[in-house]
Parts: sequence; C-alpha cells; structure tokens
Amino acid sequence: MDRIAGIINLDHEHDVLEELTYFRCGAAVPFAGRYRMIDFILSNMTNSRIVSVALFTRRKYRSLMDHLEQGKAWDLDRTRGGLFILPPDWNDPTDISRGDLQHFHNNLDFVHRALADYILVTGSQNICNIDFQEVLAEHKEAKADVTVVYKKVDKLYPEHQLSHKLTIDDQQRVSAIHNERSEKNVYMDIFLVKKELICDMIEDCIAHGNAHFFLDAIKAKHSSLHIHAYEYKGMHALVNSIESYYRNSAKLLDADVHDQLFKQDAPILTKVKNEAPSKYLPDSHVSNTLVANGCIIDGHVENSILFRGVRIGEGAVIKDSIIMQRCDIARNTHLENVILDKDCRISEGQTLVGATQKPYVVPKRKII
Amino acid sequence: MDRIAGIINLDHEHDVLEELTYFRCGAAVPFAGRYRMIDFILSNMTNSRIVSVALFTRRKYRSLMDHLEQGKAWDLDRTRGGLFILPPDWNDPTDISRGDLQHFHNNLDFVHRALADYILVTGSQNICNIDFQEVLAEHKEAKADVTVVYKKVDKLYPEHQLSHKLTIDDQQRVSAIHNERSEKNVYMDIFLVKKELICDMIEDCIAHGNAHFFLDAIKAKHSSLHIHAYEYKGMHALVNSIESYYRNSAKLLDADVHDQLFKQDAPILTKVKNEAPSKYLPDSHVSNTLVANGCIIDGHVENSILFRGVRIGEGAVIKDSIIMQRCDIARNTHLENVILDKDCRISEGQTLVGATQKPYVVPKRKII
Amino acid sequence: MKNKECVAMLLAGGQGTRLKSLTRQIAKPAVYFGGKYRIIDFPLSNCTNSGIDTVGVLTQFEPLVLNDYIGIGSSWDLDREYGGVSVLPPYVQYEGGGWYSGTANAIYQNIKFLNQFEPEHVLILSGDHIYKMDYGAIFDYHKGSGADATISVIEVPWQEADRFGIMNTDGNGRITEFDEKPKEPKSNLASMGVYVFKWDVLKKYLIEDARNENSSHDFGKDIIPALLYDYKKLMAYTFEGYWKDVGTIESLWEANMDLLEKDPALNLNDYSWQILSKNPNQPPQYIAPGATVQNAQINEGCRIYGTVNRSVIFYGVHVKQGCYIKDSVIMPNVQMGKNVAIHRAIVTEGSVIEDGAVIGDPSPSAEITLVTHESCALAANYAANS
Amino acid sequence: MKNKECVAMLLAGGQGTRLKSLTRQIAKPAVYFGGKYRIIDFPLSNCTNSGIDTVGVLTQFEPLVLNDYIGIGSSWDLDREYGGVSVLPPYVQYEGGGWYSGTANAIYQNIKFLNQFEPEHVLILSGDHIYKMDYGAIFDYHKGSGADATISVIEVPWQEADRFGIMNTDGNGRITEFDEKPKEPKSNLASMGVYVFKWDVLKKYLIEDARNENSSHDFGKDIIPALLYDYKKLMAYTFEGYWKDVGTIESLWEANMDLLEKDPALNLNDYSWQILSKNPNQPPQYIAPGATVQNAQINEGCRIYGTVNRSVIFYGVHVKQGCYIKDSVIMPNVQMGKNVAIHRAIVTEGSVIEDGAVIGDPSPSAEITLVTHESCALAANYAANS
Repeated sequence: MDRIAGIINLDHEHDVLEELTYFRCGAAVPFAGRYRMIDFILSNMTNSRIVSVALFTRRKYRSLMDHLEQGKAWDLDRTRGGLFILPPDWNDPTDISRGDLQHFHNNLDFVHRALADYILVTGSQNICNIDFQEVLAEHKEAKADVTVVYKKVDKLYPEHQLSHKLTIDDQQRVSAIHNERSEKNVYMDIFLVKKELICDMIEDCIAHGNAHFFLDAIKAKHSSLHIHAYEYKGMHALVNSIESYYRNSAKLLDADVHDQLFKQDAPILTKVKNEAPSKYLPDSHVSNTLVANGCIIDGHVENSILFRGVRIGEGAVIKDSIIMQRCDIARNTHLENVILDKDCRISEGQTLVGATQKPYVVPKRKII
Repeated sequence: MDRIAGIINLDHEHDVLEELTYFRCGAAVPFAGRYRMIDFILSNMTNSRIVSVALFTRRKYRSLMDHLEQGKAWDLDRTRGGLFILPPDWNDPTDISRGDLQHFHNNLDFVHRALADYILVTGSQNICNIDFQEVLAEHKEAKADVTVVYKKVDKLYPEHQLSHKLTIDDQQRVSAIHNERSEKNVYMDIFLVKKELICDMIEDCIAHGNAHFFLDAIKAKHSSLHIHAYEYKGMHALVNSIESYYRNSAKLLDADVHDQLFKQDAPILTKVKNEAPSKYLPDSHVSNTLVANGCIIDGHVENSILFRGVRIGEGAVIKDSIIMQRCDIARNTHLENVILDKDCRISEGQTLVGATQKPYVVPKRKII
Repeated sequence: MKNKECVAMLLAGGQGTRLKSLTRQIAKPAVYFGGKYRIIDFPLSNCTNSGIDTVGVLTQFEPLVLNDYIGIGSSWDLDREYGGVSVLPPYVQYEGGGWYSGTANAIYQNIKFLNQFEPEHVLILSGDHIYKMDYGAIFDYHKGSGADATISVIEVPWQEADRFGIMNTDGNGRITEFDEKPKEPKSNLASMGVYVFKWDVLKKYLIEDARNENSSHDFGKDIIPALLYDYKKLMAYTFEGYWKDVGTIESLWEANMDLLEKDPALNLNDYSWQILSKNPNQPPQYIAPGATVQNAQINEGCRIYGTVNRSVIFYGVHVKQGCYIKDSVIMPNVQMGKNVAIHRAIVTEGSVIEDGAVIGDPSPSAEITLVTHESCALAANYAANS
Repeated sequence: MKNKECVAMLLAGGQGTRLKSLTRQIAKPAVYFGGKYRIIDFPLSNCTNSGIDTVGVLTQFEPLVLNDYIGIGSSWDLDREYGGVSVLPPYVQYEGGGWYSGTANAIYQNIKFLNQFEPEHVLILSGDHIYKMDYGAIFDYHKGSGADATISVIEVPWQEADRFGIMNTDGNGRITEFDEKPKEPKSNLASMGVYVFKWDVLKKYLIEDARNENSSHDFGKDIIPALLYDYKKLMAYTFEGYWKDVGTIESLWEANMDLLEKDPALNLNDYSWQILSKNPNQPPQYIAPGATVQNAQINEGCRIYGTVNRSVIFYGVHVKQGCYIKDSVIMPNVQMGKNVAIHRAIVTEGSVIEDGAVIGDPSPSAEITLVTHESCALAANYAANS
C-alpha cells in the first residue's frame, strides 16, 4: 500500500474574516454549527488513511493548538507519525529561505522521516469531502509528476477571484495555471507529489531564492512538469471572506448539500465537547435551522445555524443568522442577518439587523 | 483533598548554556543520561498528584514541545487539566502587561479554570526530587500567604550567585529576600500560593506596570505578606552555566546523590525512546559511568555519562566526559573533559581534551 | 508511581431482566438514556469529576458492547497509563476460577487487580442508577469518621421504603441495622448501592465470605450483615439530589420524561459537572421548514421534518414528513417511514418502522410500549399476512 | 469510519508448560526476553511497524499480567480510539459460551469482535516466537496471489524438519499438503504459526468447525486440513530472517545468548524496525569503579559492582561486590547478595539470592538452571537446616 503524508500550509491564508479573525487564524474559525474550518481538510486526511500530518502556521495559532490538541479527535495522537503543529521557531543563522519556503525548508525533517511515498499539500479554506486515495490512484494511473485538485464551479463568486484557475486538456493534463476571471476550473489548493520530487523541488526553490512553493515550483514550471488535474465533484465551498462565509453557511441548510459534506463513511471529525442534547421548550418554534448540542431554545429561530450551548430566550426572534458557541440571547430580542462570535450576550429587547450581502458581525465575548 | 495546579515559568531562564542552548531553551537541555532539565520539575509535579500544569515559554521552545508532546510521559495528556504549553501568541491591542506578567495576564484563564485551590510556580533550573504535597501541608500549617522553597547549601558555588537568598527567622518565616553572596539559604525558584491570592497579585502587578512577578509581587512586598520558608533537604543541583552543568552531572556518579534523585516511589519520568538494552562487547572496559540504553561499547569509558544510543568504537578512550544521544565515536579516539551534544560524530584517531573547569563543548550534529 | 488512594469498582454484570429485551444483547449499564447517554456514563463521569482515575468495570454477560463503548476510556478522560478504566470479565486462574456468582464474588475474584494499586479505600458502585454525585464528599466523610465502611443513603418516601434496602442508624449516623425490603421499615434511608470500604477490611471479609458455602456472595445480603455482626464501624452518608433506579421499562421512561421539565432535577447542562459520553461524530441536527419541535430533547445527527412533542430523540434518527412522536423515547439510528405515529413508547436502537405505522397507546394509564427490532419484524410479518 | 483492511489476532492463551515455573503465574507471551522485552513485544511491534493498528490478544489463563502490561497499548502506539489493541478473554454469552477449547475456537468465540471492523483479511499470530517480520509483505503476497489463506513458512534444517508442521508446495508456492511432524518430511518448509486468511472464508470454516464435535478446534490440525480438503487456494510465503521458538528453557536461554554475538542475527538496535516495549522508568545503569562488564547486554536501572560476562541483565538488578555472573539471564528486580556466583542459569523476576550463593553448573553440557522465587526459598530453607 502506498502511503501519503499530509502538509497543511496556512502560510498564505491571511486573516480575512474580519472580526472572526481578530484573535484566531482563518483555519480556527468556527463553521457549520460544531466545527472549525480546519476540521474538514484534517478529517479528509484521516478518512483517507493519512497518519502523518504537518501543519505550517505562522500567526494567531493558539486557539488552533487548543482545538487540535495532539490530533486526538482525528486519531492522530500517535508516537510514530501523528499531527505535528509547526509554528516558526527557527534559529539557524545560515538559513536563507524565505516565504513559505521557510516552513518547507525548516521542516524538511518531517518530509524525510514520514513513513510515506507521497506528500499531499493543502490549505484550509476549501471545504469539501474528498478521498485522497482516489486522487493518488489517478495520479499513479496518469503517471504524473504532480496532481492538482480542482472544482469545476457552476457559477463564479467573488471568493473565486483569488484562486488559481486551471486550463486542462482532454487528457486532464494542466496546460496553464492563471487567474482568469471567467475560468470555472478553480484550483482547490491541494496537490499531491512523490516524496523524492518534493524534496528536490524544495532544494531547488531555496537555491533560487524563491518564496512561494506553489507559484515558483509548480506554476512557473508547469510546462516542464506533467501536472495532472483531478476533478473533485462533491460539495465545495471556498471561504475567504465574511461574505463567502455567510453565503456558504446558508447553503448547508439544503439537505442535498449537507449530505454531500457529511457522510456516514467519511465523517467530519472535531474536538469533543460534552454537551447535552439540545432542548426545545414547549413554546419554541424552530424551522430550517441547524442546531448543535447543548442549546436551550425558548424562542423563534429560522434559516439559521446555532452552535453548541446557545441559549435563546422566550419571545426572541432569530432569522438568517449564525450564532456561535455559548452565546446567550435574552428574551424578546430580534436578530436578522447577524453573525455572533463565541460567548456574546445580547440583552433583553435588543434588535440587531444586518444586510443579506453584509451580515452584522459581532466579535467574541461582546455584550450588547 | 486540596488540589494544586502548577505553572513552570521559563521567562527568566536565559539561554546560558552556550553551545547547548544555541538551538533549544535551557529547559530542553539533556541531563543525567536520559532526561531533559524539565523532566525533573515536571515529574515532581506528577508525583505530587498535580494534574494541571501550564508552561510559560518565549523562545526556542520547539524541541521542548517535541519532547513534552501533550504531557503523555507524565500522564498529563488529559482532556480536563493536563499540560498546557503556552508560547506567546497574544493579539489584544489593549493589553498593557509587560515582562513575565504578560504570561500571567494572558494566561489568567488557566489559573481561573484549573480545578485547584493552590498554585505552584516554579522554574526548571533547580534539579531536585520534592513532594509538593508536603510543601502544601507546611503552608497550611503555617497559615502563610506564600510559601517559598529553599535549599540550605553546604558550600556556595558560582551558580548560586544569581539566585535569590532568604533570611529566615526561627519560625521559618522569611524576613528578607536578597542576593547576599554569603547567604546559604538558596531560594529554589519555587513558590506556592492560594489561587485567589495569586489572581489579586497579578491584577495588582498589571495595574502598577510591573514586569517581574516574583520581584514585584513577592520580594518587594515581603514585609506585608506572611512568607513561609520550606526547607528542601534532598539532593539539589542548580544548573545555569556550562560549568555548573558539568560539575553537577559528575555528582550523579556518587551512588548516594544518585539515590536521592532517583527514587522508586517518586520516579523521574521522561519521553519514552525504544532503545535496546546497552551492549558491552567482549573487550570493553567501563568504570564509574552512567550508561543509558541503546549504547554499544567497544572501548574504554570512565567517570562519564553516556546518553542513549551512543557508539564507542574499539580502542577509544573516554574520560570525564558527557556524551549525548546517538553520538558516534570511532576507533582509537581519545576524549577527556568533553561534552558532546546530540548526533556528533568523532572520527578515527581524534583527540579532544578540555579543562576540568572548562570542558570542551561540541555543539549538536558536528562532525570532527 | 505512588499507590492510588481510592479505586472504584463498578458492578456492571447483571442481565437486567426487568428491562426485557432492552438487555437481550447488551449489559444493563449499556442501556441508552437521555438522548445521548448510556447508564454507565453517569457513574463513570461521577468518578472523573470526583478526581477518581482508576475504575474497574466488572462485567459478565455479553461484555462486547460495553468493551467497545468504553474502549480505552478516553471519553471519560480515563485513558491513563497507570490506572484508568479496565473492563474485568471473569477469567480462568491457575487454580480454578470462574463466573462471578454474586456482587461480592465479583470483587473477590479481582483482589489481585485491586492489590496492584495498593488502595487505602475501595469505592463500590452499581451500574444501574442515574444520578450526579461527588464521590469526594462521601470519601471525605468516610475518612473523617474513621469508618470501616460508609454506605450512601437517600431518603425515600416512607410508603416506598419497603421496596429498598433500609439502613437504621443511631443519632451519629452510625448504622445499627440493615433491613432488606422491610415490611415495617424503621427508617426511610435507602441504600443507593454506593459503598466505600477500607480495602484491608473489605479484603478480609471477601476472603471469609468466599469460604462460606452458604453465602450468596452479595454485598447487601452477606458482606454488610457480616460487618454489622462484628460491630465494625459502618456509617451512613446521606445524599441529596436526583437519584433514580432505572431498572424497569416504566422507570426508564419516566427518568427520560423528567429531563423535559423546564427546570429538571437532573441538570445535564451544568458545565461544572458534565456527564461525559462517547461522541458519535454526527453533524448538527436539522429542523426542517414545517417541522414542529416542542418540549423535546434532540441529539445531533437527527433530521426532523414532522412533529415531535414531549419526547427524547437520540442521534441519527430521521423523523420524516407526517410523523407524530409524542411522549416517547427514540433510541439511536431508528429508521422510520413517513406518517408514523408513536405514543408513550420506547423504540430501541436501529428499529425499522414502516410508513404509516401506529405505535403505542396514548392513554396516560396505559403501559409503556417497547418497540424492538424483533417486534418490528413481527408487526411487518403480521401486516403482510393480514 | 471506514472498515479495517486487516485485523490481527494474537493467540496468547497457552500455559506454556514446557517453560516450567516461568509460566506458573503468567501467560507465556508475557515471559521476559533480551534484557528488556517480553515475548509479546515482538508480534505487537511487528504489527505496529507493519501499519496494522487493530490487534486482538486472545488470552485464557491468568490474563492479569498481560492486561496490566498491555494497558491501553500506548507503548506500541496502539492506543487507538477505533481499533488499537484489545485483550480478549473468554466470556459468557447469552446462549452459552465458555473457555477457549483450541486456537480455532478462540477465534470462533471472537467472531463478533472481528465483525465490528468488517475486515477483508485476518492475520493470525502466535505469541511464542522471537522474530522481526514485515506482515505487510506477506499481506501483499496474499492479496497479489488471490489466496484464500497464506501461511508463512521458514526453511529449517532437514534433520529438524520432523519437529515442525511441514508444508509441501507445488512449483508456484501453492500448498498441496500439510504434514504435522512428519517422520519422513517431503519438504523443509516449516509453518511459523503466522497465517493470513480471507475473513469471509475463515469465518465459514470456523463456524463449520465449531459444529464438528470430533474437531480439536485447532488451526494446524483442523482448519488448514479442512481448507486443503476443499481445494481452497493456500499459498506458502517464505520468510527469511531470524525466527526462534522459545518454548523451552533451553531455547529461551539460547535466544538470549544469540543477542550477545558481535553482529547478532536479531538486531535490536535497528531504528527502522524498533521493538517497542513498556518502559519501566529507570535511571541509566551505573557501572561502578572496579566492575567488569564484558560481552553483556544490560538494561537501565541496574547497578554493577561485580563481574558480568556473557550475560543478559534486565532492569533493576544490583550486582554487588564480588558477584560473578556468567552465561546467564537475570530477569527484572532480582535481589542478589554479595559474592554470588551464577553460571548457565535463568533467574526469574524478583528472586532473592543470598550472600555467597553458588548457582548453576558451568559445564557446557549441563542443563540450564532455572532459579525462581520458590527455588530460592527452598534453597534458603535447605541452607538454614544443613
């Protein structure tokens, strides 16, 4: 059996979710009622039998570390292999690497030691449910040097502007990598490559003073490499702005979309919180809403997502909103198009209304 | 049962062990054949039934994190409580704390949430085997505000110059804290205080712009606090220089000293490495030496410490030296008064001789 | 490593025949409760929350479900290298050995297990009650009083006292007498099946009891009376709070309904005393447009399109359009067709219910209906033939 | 979670009577080896190193030591939430059940355990051999050949072939015949007690075998012959490397001495295939001034003041002044007085040896002396009375 080791490279994921990324990096932002962004890619790896994962992170990684522990929830708390969270802590004065090559260079030991034949490199912003063993099978079948994963989107949204796009020939071979606005083959920030090749590529990048692995080692050299394109056909959401976060969260209320992301045989795993089942009081009214455990609901909730441990008081009305962990919403409040970060308290009688295109975001621990 | 939570504050421990602290902090320096400096204080905590420990660290903590994992070796890989490694990652623009108060302030949650009535604060440079439950018992008996732990040393060595000293009255109450050169009551950088009191002290320090918890909250206020002194009577070694490192290592070759540090009922725990038992070849000659597992010895070794996985070639002579993990010493070499950091290779026929007062130190991974 | 001051032994062996086919395949402590939990979660969580990190679980019949559920104990933070939770089925010893013949015999056969930890005290628990209790408090009381054994008791209504093991005490809480189901109770202090013993004392009595061929090897019937006979110091510790024996279908149903009170006596949302449980990794529950969910407790992984009223629903249940669930408990992964009506029923794990089925009797005086895999198959067979 | 492609089942049940009192208190796989290990470390480490993370350990007699040693499996990185290592003693089932009556019966009684993981293949291991083997290689061979079962074999000297179960194969490695200890062996390929089966095939044969009252319920005697009788595809996989049955005192001693070769056939210092083991948390070993240690393998926690020559010494042994240890194996925590002389002996865990005792016979043709707790007590008694 060929083995894959994973690298999650957060170096290029800037803290673009405004209030939600004041105190945490994007990968640690809560999503879908009981998860964090990073849970999706990490669960995909576990479900694909990947047992060695490195995480390259540079800033605001404390809440990410708290969440990931030693990888326990993903069965990655192992002595051999397992999850390695690798913030920068480099003290070699002779080190000339720059940009994300600093991570690749200083953590080359991980690549060398990993009991793996292939290395999979990903980000955390592309929410999906993918089997990387299938990607590997296609990679071997195509005899490619590098396989990149893309989604052919039905419609281009603003969040796709920042992604690389792929031009693909009829052999599923990548002929160009670019940022053309109208191209619907969106690169999902996932590539697979043989261990020996990535080691060579890293050394080559450093020797040439490069600072961005994907741009310099793959995009710039696409004509001399055989780059295969793997088409991912399941549910896909790219979250790199408040607007895309809000719109893609709402998509989860569609049962079909929901089923493509949450599969029995490839579950999304996350850190366990011991919340009781949610409680609906006799006068509650809930409709078209995702509810995590530990909530106590005495009001009216529709088209919304409630994270764990939320309290909704009597007579409160919540519409088209995302309410994160342990928010306490008092009686007779009215919330519409709102995102409340964790631990917010909304006092009796308050009304907060945002716009559909621009939800009203309340940062962590605010009391209103 | 009263519960204690521990804080290991590495903020004041500068990287004073020269070559040994180029790439790691002092707490991560290998000591005594198969341990790291931090193992001693951490094992003392585990043996004293402390199950929540925070570690304040600022620099070069990567090898420390690798070593500690999630606290597994100390049974501290727990969901509730356990070991929290807390490097700085603070993003609160309104934070006005300075010095080690930055750690105390930004990690106040740890203190609040810890299922504990008392907080024990320590460093990592005082090697000892101490029962903190006894310290607590004395603290309660004395009805003290703060209990500090000290060692009455027989002889003052250069390393003790940097330590605080205590003047103690006949009630074991601290009447002064100072740095007088001739005082033999050496403060061991360990104090115990009630949870509520430390919270008040931290807030007070921040309000007054203080930057050093022990100096500002305890030393400066010693007259208004009841500070009890607990005398530790076992084996003690303070390691804060190459010279003290080397001299105190040699002390471990004395069976009495060794027995005071390594006790069956209060073992020193460390990360497991799966090394085979050490192998002595037919022509080896070993005398007055500590040998960790995984060594293969074909030479002559005396008055030395061999860490795990060391190879000593045929005809090699090693005297008064400390050879760290996986060093490979070829045939017919001669080493005297030498400290080799991990993974060094000494090739055939080399001679390295240092002075007793100033051992010859070879940094990690060197090939000579 | 130091010895353990206190080790807990949880008696999880019984077949619980009063729970009918709920316990056909699984040990009673593995029975589901409260939309998320199994009964054993309560004593295990109480141990963890009380700071007890060494627990033996004594099991006899069909330990596989319990073994699989407990795993290495990580859900209860009991995945300890030294101590932690151990499932202890009976095993062959060099000189004989065999099935557990009673509660005391189960502990007797595990004397070696206990000796490993050199405990000063042993806490004996039973696996069939729902309650939140700080064992630290009874333990402190036990140590403070210097008792040989301390028994946790709860005040029950006088008229029900004849259904329990009753402790008669003197003015200082010392137990003078033990009456098993007395016709004319002298006290209303019922034993909760929670005991703390000095280990050296208990060990001696267990060894003597094992030699006694006339003994039934039971704590209540043999060990406690023997201690009292020898004038050992037995103290009663009075527990206050919610405590429910869920040994029958009715009491199990009632305990579930108790949770739906606005301020339930058993608060599962108390973050200072969480009930820990194995997490089935399900996405959030989805309440569809048009669904009505009121007075209910629902777990993750459910999808509700119909009506749920005064009911408890475990994970992975899909309540489809037109379904009406009232006064019922629906256990994990029940598959339900459309337009199903269920009243006053407990539907067990994985049962399959056909479109339009009508289950249970809505009359408040009717017995609670128990629906199992087998009863579903029977009903389907009956429908096909009629 | 996905199913497990392969689950390993380790037969650790036997009492190993040929190992005499070494196995009086512990199961044979728990016997010590090599200064640090127990026999079971070898198959468990092989599993971990081969990427197999689900292992059932079938044990019958005195499982406590094994249970305690394996714990939650963290020493072998087998403390997995799903899978990992499970100790499986026999248990009472709702409809009967009981002690394991043979190797095949032990697996039969754990069909439910195996079914949980829906494995495609099952690897059967025995717990009494010392070897390093990549089970991934036999597994790939098994899958590649499409066999129903694959049996690992090793070439043994022809003159010893009559002591083993011998596989006769055709030119393609397909097994045509199985001879248990043949008087006139047709091949020198001996079964190593390592089998890979398609789980669905094995399950069918186990169920049939269980119904057969004349069967001894043994893999070698019943299951393999039944498969051959039905012309199932059985392949032989030839293993090359060190493999030793340590079922007797002599072979256990020899295997220990093998380690002291300058380049031993079994390399324990190979970082790419580490033998994992529970760590007893001992400080480094101390070799005192005046000690002589040559041709020895010594573990942490020892103190050597005397002479050790061609011997293997486990942790926590104190070799005092004037002691002379030669050609011997000293197991953990042996307490030895001064001026003790030991030749060609195995001294078991925790034995107490008095000052000046002389143990063993230095003659190379003499039997290996086994010293146990009991034999020490006898000797002391004898000395006192004489």
